[in-house]
Amino acid sequence: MKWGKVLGITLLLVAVVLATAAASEVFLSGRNLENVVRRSALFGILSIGVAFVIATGGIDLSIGSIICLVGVATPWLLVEQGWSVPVTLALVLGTGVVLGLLHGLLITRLGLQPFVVTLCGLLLYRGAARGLVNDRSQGFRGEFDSLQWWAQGELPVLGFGVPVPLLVLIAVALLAAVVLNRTVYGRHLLATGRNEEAARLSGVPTERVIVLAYGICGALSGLGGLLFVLDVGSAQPVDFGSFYELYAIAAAVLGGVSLRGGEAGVVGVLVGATLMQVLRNAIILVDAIPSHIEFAVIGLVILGGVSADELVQRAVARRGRSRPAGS
Amino acid sequence: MKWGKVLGITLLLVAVVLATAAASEVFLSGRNLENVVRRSALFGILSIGVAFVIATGGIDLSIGSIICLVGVATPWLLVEQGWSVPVTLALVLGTGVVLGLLHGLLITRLGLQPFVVTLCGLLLYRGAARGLVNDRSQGFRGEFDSLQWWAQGELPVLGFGVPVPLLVLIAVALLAAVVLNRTVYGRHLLATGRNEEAARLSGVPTERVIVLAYGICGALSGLGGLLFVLDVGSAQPVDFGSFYELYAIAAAVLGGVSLRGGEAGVVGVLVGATLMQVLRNAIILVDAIPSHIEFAVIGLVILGGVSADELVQRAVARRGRSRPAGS
Amino acid sequence: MTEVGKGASSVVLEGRGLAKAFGGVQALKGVDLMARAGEILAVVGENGAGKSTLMRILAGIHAPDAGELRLGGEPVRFDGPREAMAAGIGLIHQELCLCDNLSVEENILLGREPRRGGLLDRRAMRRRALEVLDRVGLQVDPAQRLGALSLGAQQLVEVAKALSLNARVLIFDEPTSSLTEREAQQLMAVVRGLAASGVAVLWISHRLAEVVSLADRAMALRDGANSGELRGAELSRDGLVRAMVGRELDHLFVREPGEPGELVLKVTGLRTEAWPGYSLDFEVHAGEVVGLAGLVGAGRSEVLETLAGVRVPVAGHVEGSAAPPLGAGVGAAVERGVVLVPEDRARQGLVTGLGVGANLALPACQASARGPFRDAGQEARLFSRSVEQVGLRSAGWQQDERSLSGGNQQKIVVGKWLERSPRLLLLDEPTRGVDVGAKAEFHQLFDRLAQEGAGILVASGEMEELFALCDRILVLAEGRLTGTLERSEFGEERLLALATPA
Amino acid sequence: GGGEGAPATAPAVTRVAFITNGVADFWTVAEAGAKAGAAEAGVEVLVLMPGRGMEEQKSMVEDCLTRQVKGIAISPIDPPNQQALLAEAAAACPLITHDSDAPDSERLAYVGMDNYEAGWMAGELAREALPEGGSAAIFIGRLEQDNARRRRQGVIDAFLGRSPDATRFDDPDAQPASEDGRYTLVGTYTDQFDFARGKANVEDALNRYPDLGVAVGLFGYNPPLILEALKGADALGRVQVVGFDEDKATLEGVRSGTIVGTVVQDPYAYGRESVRILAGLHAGQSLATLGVPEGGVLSIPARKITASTVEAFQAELDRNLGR
Ligand SMILES: Nc1ncnc2c1ncn2[C@@H]1O[C@H](COP(=O)(O)OP(=O)(O)OP(=O)(O)O)[C@@H](O)[C@H]1O
Ligand SMILES: Nc1ncnc2c1ncn2[C@@H]1O[C@H](COP(=O)(O)OP(=O)(O)OP(=O)(O)O)[C@@H](O)[C@H]1O
Ligand SMILES: [Mg+2]
Ligand SMILES: [Mg+2]
Repeated sequence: MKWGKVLGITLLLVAVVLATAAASEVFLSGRNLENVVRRSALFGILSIGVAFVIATGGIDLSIGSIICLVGVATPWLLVEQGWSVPVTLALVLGTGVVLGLLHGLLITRLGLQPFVVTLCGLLLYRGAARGLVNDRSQGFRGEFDSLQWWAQGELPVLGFGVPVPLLVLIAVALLAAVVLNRTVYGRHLLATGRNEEAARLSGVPTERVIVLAYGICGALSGLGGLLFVLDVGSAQPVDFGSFYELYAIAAAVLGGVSLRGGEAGVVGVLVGATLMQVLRNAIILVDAIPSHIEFAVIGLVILGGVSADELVQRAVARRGRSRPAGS
Repeated sequence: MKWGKVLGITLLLVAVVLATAAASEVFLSGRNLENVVRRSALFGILSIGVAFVIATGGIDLSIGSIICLVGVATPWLLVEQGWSVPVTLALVLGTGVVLGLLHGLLITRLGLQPFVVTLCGLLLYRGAARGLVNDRSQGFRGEFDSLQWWAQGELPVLGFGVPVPLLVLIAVALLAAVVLNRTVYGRHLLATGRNEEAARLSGVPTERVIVLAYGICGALSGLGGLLFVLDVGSAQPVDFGSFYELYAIAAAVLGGVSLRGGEAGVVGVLVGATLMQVLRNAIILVDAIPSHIEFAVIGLVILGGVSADELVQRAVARRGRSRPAGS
Repeated sequence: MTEVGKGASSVVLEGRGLAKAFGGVQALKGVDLMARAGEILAVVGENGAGKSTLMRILAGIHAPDAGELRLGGEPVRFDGPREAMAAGIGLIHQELCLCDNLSVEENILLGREPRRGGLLDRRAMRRRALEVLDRVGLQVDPAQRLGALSLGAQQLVEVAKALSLNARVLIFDEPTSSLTEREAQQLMAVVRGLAASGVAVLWISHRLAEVVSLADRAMALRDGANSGELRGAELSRDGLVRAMVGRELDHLFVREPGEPGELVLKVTGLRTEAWPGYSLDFEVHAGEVVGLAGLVGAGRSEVLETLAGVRVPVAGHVEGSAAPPLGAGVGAAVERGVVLVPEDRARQGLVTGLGVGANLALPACQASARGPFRDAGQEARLFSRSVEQVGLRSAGWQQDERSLSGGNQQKIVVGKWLERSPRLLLLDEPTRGVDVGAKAEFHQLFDRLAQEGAGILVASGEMEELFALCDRILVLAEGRLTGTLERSEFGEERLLALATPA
Repeated sequence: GGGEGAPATAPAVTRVAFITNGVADFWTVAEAGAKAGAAEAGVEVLVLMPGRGMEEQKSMVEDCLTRQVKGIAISPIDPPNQQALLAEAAAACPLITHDSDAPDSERLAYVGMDNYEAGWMAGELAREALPEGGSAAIFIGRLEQDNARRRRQGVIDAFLGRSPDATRFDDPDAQPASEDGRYTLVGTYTDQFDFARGKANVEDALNRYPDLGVAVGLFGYNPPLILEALKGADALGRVQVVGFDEDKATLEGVRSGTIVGTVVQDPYAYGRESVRILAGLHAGQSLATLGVPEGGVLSIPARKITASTVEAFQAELDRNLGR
């Protein structure tokens, strides 16, 4: 984790926030901040998950489809099939974990490439979700409010009403930070990401490390999918969660996680995820920006962010060390 | 290019074709074959383009958005702006090339990662296209038939009516094959993709090689986008070409192009692209398969294909030499 | 290249006051160098002295911060390796610099492909490839994928590649570090021929015997500065060491074998993946150092990596106090006290960029963990431990190990295992690319470990090293165990005779 | 933001929101209507089109409430499952629906038409096109949305000569036929807004059923794609086409006779009426005075456009869009 990067992206976030606040006085209103925080929290969970995979030098394109599968299956099981809440939750969350582990196994045991495996996942799970419910959108029909509280509710913390998803995120983030920085697994993860063979020859169980990373990503994708559908209230199998993997990856990259592997940090990732949501919010709140160029704006910001960062890095450290190719 | 892979995928294609022909008598009808061939040709052009980028060890996620930009701009310029055909074509095709080269420059000069750069492209160009035409779909209004001939027309070759796009593809494919196998650039491309530093130290202008590869991909994306919109007749900026990059990449991978770089071959890529289109066609023609699980089917086939290939490779060559990680 | 032939004393390449810094590191501080046509100039120095950096400047890879280069008397500035090559300067790199996905001939002519009508001229390619391959005496099909060749064979391809430049100046940066005597001799013969034909040769090596026998003249570097030039009689091992290290170095360490202890490992019927045709039987006892000799590709690494759990054997049985469960992975082997110091330091030994401390702690952090949590202080502790135990020289446990010299990097690779108190050490080329001083330190370290009761199985291409260290030497030829030499029988001819495939 | 407009929420102006269920030409026409309505009523309108489904529509509603708009007109994507969201909006400001209704919500009014009836009209056109009977294929973007399903069902019921029943639903993969067996539906093909896919669907359906009688395109972009496919298969004229909405190419087809007719809604009126009502409600007028009948359904009936009426319609359209 390069703290330089984190600092840079944080400054960018601050700048965007100030600009938006200047352009729209409602931006800083409690209700709006609450909305932005809730959305950031949901995407933040995904980004943390994918950060683990990226740290192994891999990638996970299937996140959006896992979200779709979970998001569709949850209301379908609860409403149409009338399953009980605990069983349903256990099943959908379990699905996320299992699919993630499956990716890991295909990648390590069969030696397939992460991009390929998870690309197939992207296609497979969405197809499965569509087949499962026959392309019909699934929703909670206003029942299950107590369940939706997990995504829509608030808890009073020192007088403020804090969105529950934020609390979930905080829990996830703390856990992730501890795993990355304080545990043996975290160290093994970074070592494997940097040089798998050397790590293996040092006795690191690299295969298990990688499988677990994908498992974590799958688990958080599942959790994210659950919270998303609880928040939105229903899911259409055709487009629910589509492209979310790209948002998650972009947030992680913005947050300073290198796709080359061997690096990961929670703070930057969270800042990155927040930045993307603030941008989307700003585009709607500020009249000057036509909302249909949202993509263009986000693309520009990411590109600008990483380019600026790269240029700064160089200016700072003018060391001739030529990056080893391919690494 | 591993001919083993090509053989495997070809067998898979044959199998699918036979199965479909058995399940639907219209599949082999001239008209249907013509359609399948035309669609395969369009996607084949994209896949060849991305194969060059993948050979450098990179990736291009922006293909679909370049298609969108070109596909929207072409009718917009011709119909709404009343530009002349040659100028329009020059501009849109030029755009593809320039954007591709731009990606290459950002990757080589700034040292940004292909995934990030082209992800931004994916967001940017779609946003740009939407902004350009204000989300209104653009079409040829039945004029410009002579232009659409390039995508819809046929040429009599030995009595058969051959779709023009197929002829375009053949031209592109032959060119690509020559470049890859018979030119110095081809050698340099494969060398750079496998071991950039070694290539650079051998005096290969690796940066130029990479930039050029992205330029080629951009050019073919532009050409593809043009043909797609000529074929379809109109384009809606929100969805036009979205996810096509994944189809193109999948086809290339199916065709035996390794995402690790340093490998590329035209034949396999074409077979891969054809396989995907045959599958989509089969799903519509065969009652047994509900059309909304199309994604699932394609995902399964790709996964099955690469897994089987991997297993065969191992069974065949039981050589111990463990591939150095990361290479 | 017509003027190459003339007067063997004419200065071809000359460097004056060359300096180069990498960030904080001042790799070169004003070095002078002079290469004459037809002369073999050896460049010696400790790890990190700046040899490779100097050569990379001559070859146009680095631009010097200060100083000037003169080629045939004319001042030159190279903008990239391409220009240097065009000017007739070839460099054979310390690490292999080839593309294993291309054919041998494509590698040889990479960047300088012959063309006809814009396209590759494959016939010309084949012709020129065969010609240079023949000169280095490598019989392989030029169309074969490079990846299919062994390390040694690839090294020769690298040389052939440099020859194909028809260079006036040829630079060899530790070309023999991955070769055994046999291939090294072969290569040196080639080099002598080149010199005779008027090429100016620069030769870097840590194998001083080799330097003495090959070089006409030697220049020494110390801490990035010239530290002496030797010719004729001065060109002795001691002379070189003095110039490099700046002080006398106690003579080449020779081990005093003690009484072998309990049986650590007994291998019976071991068949490796690479050479399943032959089965191996041998023993290693506590306190013993057993050598593995053989030509390149003989299967030494294969054996060591199989015992270390990296590879799965075709067949085989092991017993003894440290018998590793075969094919059960590195972790299982380490549990039994069997550890491997791999052949390729950069790729297999170090997790680059993780930092010195983290690399040292990597094998141990699991064992010393409290539940899932790492022992936070461990990295610093192990670092200071290695500083005293293996004489590691580094700024601190957080330093990036990439900025260390080859010798110190190797000390990390060895030092990281000590925490696991290994019963059987498998050493694959443990002193490859390590300078004389460090090499002696390593030999003493291995001796101490043996005396403390560890069994050691060491593969080395350097007979000198094996003779100095081992109680016994197992000789492999194409995977077959062709014989075992006891200390009394040690001798170059004997060993080579056994190592040469029938 | 809503594109053009004054700097963020100058307190003076009343701002209302017009939220669509997606991005399409249909909605850009509605946008024009909304802006016109705003100009007439002296308010400002914020037109928002969610490109990524429910999640985005939800955040758009939230952001509108944040901006304290004085009224929201929305086309809910999935009404039964958006009750909470609609309730939240209704609590904060006057809420009306357009294009697709949410009867069980707190919405004060619904501006639009019954998609079942509109579909029925298309079905009638298809049936008239095949006096001797024959087969029909339906091409549509998606089937999740309630309005899409009702529209399709209307087509089927009218084409097969059934009695009207909006609650019926034939399975997407079903191939129902009329009692007398003269009329059959061979299939419903969805394309998820992938134009290339939409065209491919038509081509494949033609190969599958060479004697296909009529192709019905139910989303605005489907009829033009059908024409392209027919052109490629030189089946223009052999296969009848029934369209929906007023894409330029569709009207051109009606004019030239390659399309027997198209059913047009009046998105322009949706936008204009919605804004008018919201502005009026904010000004304290009652629904009745605003011309909304009991039950709050302001019906803007769909119309059949055929060769005879296309010119007049074109003129009206150009007027509305200020062309
Ligand atoms: N690319 C680089 N970036 C930073 N420091 C470097 C780089 N290359 C070399 N150095 C440093 O420069 C010094 C000289 O390195 P160099 O490789 O020239 O030594 P050497 O004499 O070749 O050592 P060895 O015998 O181990 O090859 C060392 O301290 C090394 O750490
Ligand atoms: N001529 C060859 N052709 C192909 N592969 C070879 C050849 N020689 C050796 N190998 C490969 O090298 C391995 C055996 O060489 P290994 O590295 O174990 O021998 P070594 O004695 O350690 O020599 P080296 O100095 O190369 O390490 C096997 O994996 C084998 O596949
Ligand atoms: Mg060196
Ligand atoms: Mg070896």
